[in-house]
Amino acid sequence: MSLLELDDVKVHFPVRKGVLFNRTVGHVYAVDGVSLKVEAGQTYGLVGESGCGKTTLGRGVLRLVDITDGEVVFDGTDLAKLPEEEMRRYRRRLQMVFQDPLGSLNPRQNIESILSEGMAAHGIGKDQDERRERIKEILAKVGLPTNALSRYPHEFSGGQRQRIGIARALVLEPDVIICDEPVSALDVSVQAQVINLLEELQESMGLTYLVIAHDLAVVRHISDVIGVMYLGSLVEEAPSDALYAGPKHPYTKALMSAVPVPDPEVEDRRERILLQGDLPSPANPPAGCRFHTRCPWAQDRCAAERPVLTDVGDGHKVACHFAAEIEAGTLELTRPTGIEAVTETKAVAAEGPDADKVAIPAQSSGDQPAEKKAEKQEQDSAEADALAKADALAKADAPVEADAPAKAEAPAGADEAAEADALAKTDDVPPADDADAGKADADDADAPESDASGAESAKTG
Amino acid sequence: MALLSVEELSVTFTAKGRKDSTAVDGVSFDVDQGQVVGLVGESGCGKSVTSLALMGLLPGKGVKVGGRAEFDGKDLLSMSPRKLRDMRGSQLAMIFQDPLSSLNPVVPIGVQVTEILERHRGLKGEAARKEAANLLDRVGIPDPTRRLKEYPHQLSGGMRQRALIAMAVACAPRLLIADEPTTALDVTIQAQILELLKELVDQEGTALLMITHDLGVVAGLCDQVNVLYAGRAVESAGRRELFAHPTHPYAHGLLGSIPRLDAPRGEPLSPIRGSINDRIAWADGCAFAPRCDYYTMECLTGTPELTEPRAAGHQVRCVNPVLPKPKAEVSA
Amino acid sequence: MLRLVVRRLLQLIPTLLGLSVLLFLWLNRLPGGPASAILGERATEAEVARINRALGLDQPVYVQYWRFLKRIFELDLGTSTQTGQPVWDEFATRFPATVELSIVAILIAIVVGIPMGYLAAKRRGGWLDVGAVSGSLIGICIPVFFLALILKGIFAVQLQMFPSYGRLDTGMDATDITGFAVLDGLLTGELDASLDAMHHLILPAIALSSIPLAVIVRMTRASVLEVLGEDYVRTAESKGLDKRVVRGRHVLRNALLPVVTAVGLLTGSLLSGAVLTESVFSFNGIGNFIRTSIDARDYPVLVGFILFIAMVYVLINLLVDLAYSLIDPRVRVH
Amino acid sequence: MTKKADKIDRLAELMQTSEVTSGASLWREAMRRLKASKMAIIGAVIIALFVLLAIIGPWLAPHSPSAQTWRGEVFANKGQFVGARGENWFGLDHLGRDMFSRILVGARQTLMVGVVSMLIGLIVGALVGVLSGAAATLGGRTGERVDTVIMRFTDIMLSLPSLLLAVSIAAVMGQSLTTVMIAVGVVQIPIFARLLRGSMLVQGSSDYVLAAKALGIRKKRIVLTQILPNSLSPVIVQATLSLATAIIEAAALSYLGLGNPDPAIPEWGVMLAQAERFFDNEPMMAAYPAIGIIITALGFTLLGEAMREALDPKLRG
Repeated sequence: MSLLELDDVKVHFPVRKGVLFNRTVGHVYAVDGVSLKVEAGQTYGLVGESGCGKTTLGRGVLRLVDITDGEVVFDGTDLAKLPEEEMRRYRRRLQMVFQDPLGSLNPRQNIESILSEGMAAHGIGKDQDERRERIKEILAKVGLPTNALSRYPHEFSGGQRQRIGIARALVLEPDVIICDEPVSALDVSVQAQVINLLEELQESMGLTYLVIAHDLAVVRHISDVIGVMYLGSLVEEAPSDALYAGPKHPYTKALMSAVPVPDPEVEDRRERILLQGDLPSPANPPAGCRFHTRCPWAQDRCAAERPVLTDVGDGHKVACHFAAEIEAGTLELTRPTGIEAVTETKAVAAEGPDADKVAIPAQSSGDQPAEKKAEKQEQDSAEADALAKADALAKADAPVEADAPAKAEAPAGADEAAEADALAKTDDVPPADDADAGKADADDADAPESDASGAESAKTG
Repeated sequence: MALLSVEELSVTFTAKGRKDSTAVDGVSFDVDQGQVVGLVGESGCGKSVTSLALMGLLPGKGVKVGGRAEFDGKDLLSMSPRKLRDMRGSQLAMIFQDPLSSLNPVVPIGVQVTEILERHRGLKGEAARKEAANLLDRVGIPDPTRRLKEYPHQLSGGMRQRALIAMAVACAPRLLIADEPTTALDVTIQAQILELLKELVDQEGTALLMITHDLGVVAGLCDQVNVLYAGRAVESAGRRELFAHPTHPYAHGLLGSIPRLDAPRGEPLSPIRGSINDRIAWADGCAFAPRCDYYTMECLTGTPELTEPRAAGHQVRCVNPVLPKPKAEVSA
Repeated sequence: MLRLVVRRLLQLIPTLLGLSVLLFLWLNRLPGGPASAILGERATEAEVARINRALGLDQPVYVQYWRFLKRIFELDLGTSTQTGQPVWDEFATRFPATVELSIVAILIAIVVGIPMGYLAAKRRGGWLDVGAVSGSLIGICIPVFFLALILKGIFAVQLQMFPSYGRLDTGMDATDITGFAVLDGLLTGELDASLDAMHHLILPAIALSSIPLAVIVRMTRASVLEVLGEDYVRTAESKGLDKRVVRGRHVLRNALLPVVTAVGLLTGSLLSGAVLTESVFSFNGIGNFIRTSIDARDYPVLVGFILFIAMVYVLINLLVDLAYSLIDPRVRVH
Repeated sequence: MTKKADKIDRLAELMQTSEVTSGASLWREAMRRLKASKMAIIGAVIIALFVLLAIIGPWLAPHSPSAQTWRGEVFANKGQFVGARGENWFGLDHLGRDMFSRILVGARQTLMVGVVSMLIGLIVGALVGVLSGAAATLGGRTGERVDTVIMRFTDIMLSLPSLLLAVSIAAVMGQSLTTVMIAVGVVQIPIFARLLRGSMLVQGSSDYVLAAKALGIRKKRIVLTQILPNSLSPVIVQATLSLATAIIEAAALSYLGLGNPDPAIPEWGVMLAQAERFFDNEPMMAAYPAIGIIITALGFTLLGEAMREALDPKLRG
């Protein structure tokens, strides 16, 4: 019985539409039936592009998002069915590290109070002094100076803030830590420091990780077993070296072939499998195998019958009807995989907006992780809470690379050059202010709420 | 003669109340006709500001720009704003990082393509629209005539980046500057866009200045690579030479700290200690000294010069470069 | 488009219902109830009882409320104690004057405010910017009626440049079709009447426009500053487009979106401003009528005005939403 | 000293420039920026003078504000008003009272009107805002319904002009400054409510609130220690700005005859209203209180705008 078992977990966000009373008109199938096992002390890597549902799955395990169906069995207990209070107590043993180092720390609390909130909530340590001692220990473990206690999040660099996030999880002595894109918002040189830190902590404290990331190289480096997700479900799972040596699912092959390697020799002879078109909308997933609309080997059967994740030997599982034929090379390509896949412009099936099923057109979302405003349909007038949640998760999914951290990572104390690099925007711009005179309340206080619910991105993390 | 040669470019921001901050502190590099040159570095190294300075897109007030940037014999930095505006879009074009915010949300895609055709190629009305449809078709956007009437929010990120590329290459510019064009995209879409860029550059013979932090992208795309740190070039060499023998401690450390897809699981990473903030001004010495394992007192006596310790054309700005042991056997 | 209209109208119902309940309760809480409002304070007990029975005030509350609602739907807001005419007719005759005044005021605010806001943002930190910002801050702080008094005192009384009261010169006989004096003049060809009406409008409109002008200047400035920092403006510049194109198609078209919403909401607040301005210039619009009703404690008129102003406010919000969805493709319904 | 030691000292000395300040909370950062802004300084100075005047005004007043000492002189020559002169710096009002003393004493009332109205709006508005904000962020499906009901209610209140509210309150409680204060205050309630709720919604959807949930922190504590402290800055700005609008709106209500009829207690708004009738022949009688109101309102507006920029998250660090 492994420490953490997910059995056919589904997370569907209801799309609500209606004039006055909202009735559900459809669903965003963010996570659509995922089963996996994580052994104690092991690192399970969950990889996939934005919109594949990996972040939603991570949050579903911790019930930060309601699970529609399926079981999350942790150390023998199904968390999905636990009442609120009991689940709260269990949270001590399952913790989370977040992607955005600045956004995940309360800007108005100093480090000591951030780290002691968790302990207070679970009654660890008699008084503040005892908690302060524990905090000092943990700060040393994650490589932060003890004078950090009285300082505030905005006074640290991105790497240091991520260490604070890790310390916050460690303080509760958890068994499992879910790392949601732990290093993708950091600079390249700082990424390595945090990766090494996570590995050292795993050895010294016997931690179990579920690492969610879009960067295959990072996931391969840190994980024992890797699961590849596409549009809400697992398409392949295997030990990391085996997966790299012989990917079986067409999507994994395409994904692996698209990752650039910092070595000219490898780059020059790397065979690239280019996919056509964009990711379909999770609110309107294609029938049968989700990947058949873009798969270079797509056959008729793929559009009709959805393949099941089956074990093809020594822990290597794949969800594709023709995995064996493709590996043996006996199956003909039905779509180009070279440059013509990119420049040829016959309407790709995924593009066709078969909008009949649900109000949201198929082509509404793209691969763009930060895509917020999908195509407007009459659905836009609905207060689509589902999409507001989906939108928030999609943002969390964004493969935000090094340059973006210039914004997230520009610590106050740091020299201005980092800030200047993100300078293109005139910085001290006063926000459009309220019409304060008289009662002309310009309602922009309402904007964020209506904005989020108005956003139609059908993307989910 | 190089198409573009940048000498000692420096950009300093002055804001009342805050001390001056130098984003670019003497960057020099050349771009030949049809060549792909990479500007590589982490955030805060000044690579984006460099590209904005070349295009004259830095804000008017509060910015001091020094040095020269000769494009086809004419210095971009001292050129009259009107003449530079005429060159932008026709001779020099640029692609930006975030396709989501780089397109005008309230103007149809078609208009945003035809406006550059009207400005530089004098195409009007139907002719402009037809050419715009061709351009969208060429960059792989399906059903281009329908897309002309659509708005940016109706396209996916990948499609939007292609639309931006279509605009950039609309007037067959001689130099294309791409500032992190694929950073905000997923890896399979990134692969599509990089292939598209490579093909457009090969077909048209356009020079490409590629700005990125991703060494993998550089390894596959660039002929010449310049590594930037804290606003200054610390190493520049041909693609194979740089990746085979990274000589500046920063470049060497960077390559050692990146997880590679083809590296087996066991191999540990050797990170560079500290972070971008732990640095000193170039005037006082090598800005990388606080994070460098090889630094000695000489590193702290003024700005190190660019030398060629390993091979001709492989410039390094370091007093204690990383050379293969023993030092004597320096390969030509 | 229709969906949006229907949706907004349906959402109005709870707001209007809530308001009518509020007003109904308030009307009953008046000292001595509606009876005293009609009979005046000195009515005897018997008379009050008789009136109550006549008005059905002895009925259970919900019956009274239902009748109250029915009367509102029939636009029967009771009769004004001052003029004895039905309240609705009084509003109908006077409302066009206030609308005309408000339109001119908003036009002034837009025509002056938007360019000033744009220039203030473009020449950020320059003397124009500092002038525009401090000017608009002061503009908000000047009480409207005091500004009206000063304008009237200087330009009307001392310099005699403008008339100091009324909508038309007494001698002027203009045929009244729509109630909009300027418009009627144009329609009937009596240009002198139209000009004279305009002449009367200038001073009160300037006074009324002080607050909207201040708000629009600061909002346009903030919005333009924000848009100037956006990536798509940088893309437009990188294409080497003419300054005019960058300014018109890329900067202004985006920057004016929030301003449109603000203009919509500001017109709503003009109605209360009109009460002050019209009374100073004894400009015979709905505002002046409300001022006299307040002095005369003419409650039916006041209740009617609250309902009236709520409907106008809600209507304007609807128009703003529609206008916004027309110009911003992201919210436009296919 | 080994070579290695002095190498490190030299480095430390060179890196001195980028030493990070320690323990500066966001409020202190905002204060630092506020002190540097000219707008804030001018605003603060005006407010300080105004509050000082409100406190010590009555002792400074040369004459009694309500005694009609020069009644005879004014009534003797009908319509002929006494302007500024030696004894009465601001001249006399229509009842022969010393204007300068009335202005000095009136400051206190005007300040009270401003503060009380703002507090009514702030306290009630913030309570409603917190309730619906917390319900919307953490209350789940039922919470969202509660939030929508509250928001519909504030929509109604938004469409009520302070003017008509004052009339109805005056009808019930009679004409007085309290009526004006309540009317102006009540109209501010929906503005504060929507502002705080909107701000809480934004903070509620942030990662650090999600992290608090993941830590197992109870909902009530999340609202109090995580969401609320980060949602206050727009409310503080609005409170400062609404002091200005309260004073101006109170003057308008007094002008419409709803203010304090009792002439004994001078208040700038009432004085301005009463002076309106004599504006044509003695404009200065209205000018003194009006200028007082304008400068005071300007003080609060300047400080409010400066605080908005100082607290703006985009400018932080």
